[in-house]
Amino acid sequence: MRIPILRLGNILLTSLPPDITDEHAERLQSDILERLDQTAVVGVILDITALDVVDSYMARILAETAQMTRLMGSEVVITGMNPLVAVTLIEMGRELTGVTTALTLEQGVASLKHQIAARDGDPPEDPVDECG
Amino acid sequence: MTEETKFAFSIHQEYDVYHAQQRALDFARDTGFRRAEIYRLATVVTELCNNLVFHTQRGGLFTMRLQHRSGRWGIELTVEDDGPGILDLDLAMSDGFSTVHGLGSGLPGSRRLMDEFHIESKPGVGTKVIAWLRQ
Amino acid sequence: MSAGDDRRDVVAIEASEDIIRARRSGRDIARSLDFSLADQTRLATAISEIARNALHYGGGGRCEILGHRAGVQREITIIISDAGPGIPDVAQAMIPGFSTGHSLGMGIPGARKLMDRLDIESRVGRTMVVMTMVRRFTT
Amino acid sequence: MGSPSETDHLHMVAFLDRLTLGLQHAAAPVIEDAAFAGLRGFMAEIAGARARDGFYPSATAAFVMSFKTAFIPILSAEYSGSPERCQSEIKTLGDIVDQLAFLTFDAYATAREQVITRQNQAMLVLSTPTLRIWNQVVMMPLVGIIDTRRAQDIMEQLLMAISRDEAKVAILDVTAVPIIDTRVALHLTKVVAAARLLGAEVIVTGFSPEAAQTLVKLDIDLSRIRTRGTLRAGLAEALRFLGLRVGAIT
Repeated sequence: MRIPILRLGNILLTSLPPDITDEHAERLQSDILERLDQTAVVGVILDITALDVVDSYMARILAETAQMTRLMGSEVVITGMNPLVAVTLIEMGRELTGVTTALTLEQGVASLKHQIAARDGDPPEDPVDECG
Repeated sequence: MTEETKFAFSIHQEYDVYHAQQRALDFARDTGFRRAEIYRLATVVTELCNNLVFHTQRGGLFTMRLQHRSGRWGIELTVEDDGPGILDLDLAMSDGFSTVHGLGSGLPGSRRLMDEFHIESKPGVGTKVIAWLRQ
Repeated sequence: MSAGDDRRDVVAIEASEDIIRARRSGRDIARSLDFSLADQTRLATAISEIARNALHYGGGGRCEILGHRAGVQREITIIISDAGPGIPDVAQAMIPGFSTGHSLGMGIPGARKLMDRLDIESRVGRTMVVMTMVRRFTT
Repeated sequence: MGSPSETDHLHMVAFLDRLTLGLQHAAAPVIEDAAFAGLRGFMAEIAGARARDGFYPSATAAFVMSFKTAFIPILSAEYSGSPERCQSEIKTLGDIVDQLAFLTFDAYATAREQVITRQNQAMLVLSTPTLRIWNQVVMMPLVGIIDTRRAQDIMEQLLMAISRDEAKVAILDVTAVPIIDTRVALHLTKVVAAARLLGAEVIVTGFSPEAAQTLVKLDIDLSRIRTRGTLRAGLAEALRFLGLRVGAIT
């Protein structure tokens, strides 16, 4: 099974399936980097709505993917984290530092556009940034 | 005011800490302390009693009383346990040190909040803190 | 207590799919004992952490899940064992930040924070991690 | 203590019935004797009821001990001809009442503990409401003590609310938290970090001047937490964060 990566304008979008195995997660990581290399996208959205468990291994994969993507010149937003998954990560002492998160896909796309605009020097569409 | 007014609480679980905190707030208020000092005192009580709950197996004893020291009235707090003791007292009293993860700097912070602060600890025997805040 | 009040399941940990099977089983048993959604998530995550250790560092093992109901008290015990090289310093393994490999770091301390109790018994050829979560229900 | 109420009176009559029954059938005047089972059960029940009604243990003890004073004149009159017999009868009954007092105290403590457990649970459920105060803004007023259990509850409730209302800002008001010590501060920083994982910002409001002073002296670093003095300032900050502004209608 290969997890599909969709393209939406200049954004890549992928949704992690429930009960994703370690191998599939690592495969997805390589696939995303490969697609970044082939296409001229500027941002990636990793949607984790379907995950009801995120352990430290998965948290690490997510954080690494974000770092790697950034190294390749794109921005990443993780969307749809289950609130109880967030509670559990914090209780375990995991914070996903350096990763941008958003609650919904819609907010994720907005956040990504905003990040890219800010990075490229364009004035942001919303006067929100001072708090970011 | 008399030096006879004295409270003692045994502290084992979190609930006991909040009970002590409430009684300290009431005691300081009834004794005529000002708002800022009442808050200080109750905070130190909470910090020290939390140590009993989270750093000892069997908890310990907390007492407070009115006390006259060098011509002034104040409240004296005593917290003692027969827990593991503190190996390196100087280290424990230095800022930023904590045996648990987190923000913890309970002991040095408590020392700053009180007018007098005395701690003694013997590994394997226990720890005793005596602190005093003047009115 | 009648036997009907107890639940038990054993999952062999031989591939990464088994980690998912083990945590799903843990969640099912927790749900059947009325543990909250948050506790189900904590339990499933803790199982995931320790089962992965058994797979990656112990060369595989087994995960036993025991659910017990006694009056108002509900208890889940997880026993994860493997026949690997063992953890050299179990006390150190409990401390956050300690790591014997690339991803072991958060495993044990993380799981310990999510559960009420976590005990390790380890020597060469056998490591056993026992974790429990206890809740009381009054309604 | 005032005059005995009607309930007290009924209790006393029932008590005397069971005591007489026990004394008639018991092999020895010890409370463990099977003949006193009725009396023991009755006293445990009364003690439990009084605990639930909020009586102090001293009042309950006084209720039991009052029987002792009531016996003495009666027995003295009864055995006026034989002071020795009188003494021994008084002692026997006195012992029984003493044993009952212990038993009653145990029952009282048990019942009281149950009451406290129930109250704590009720408090947990009641004390963490989340309110949706604006589009994408939720608020949670924290009232009372924050122990480990409640901190866990607060985090769960707030994150569920953020998720449910798709909130981008959460306001935590700590005005009614009596003391913010290092543990409470640690709990707050965890809530903030967890909310960030959902893409939401937390604004903590309601630090009193005393709390601010004490926190700084304790060297607690809250620089990663966005704080505002009042709930009003917190709401203004939340709206600014969302790019909104409240203005006069022209």
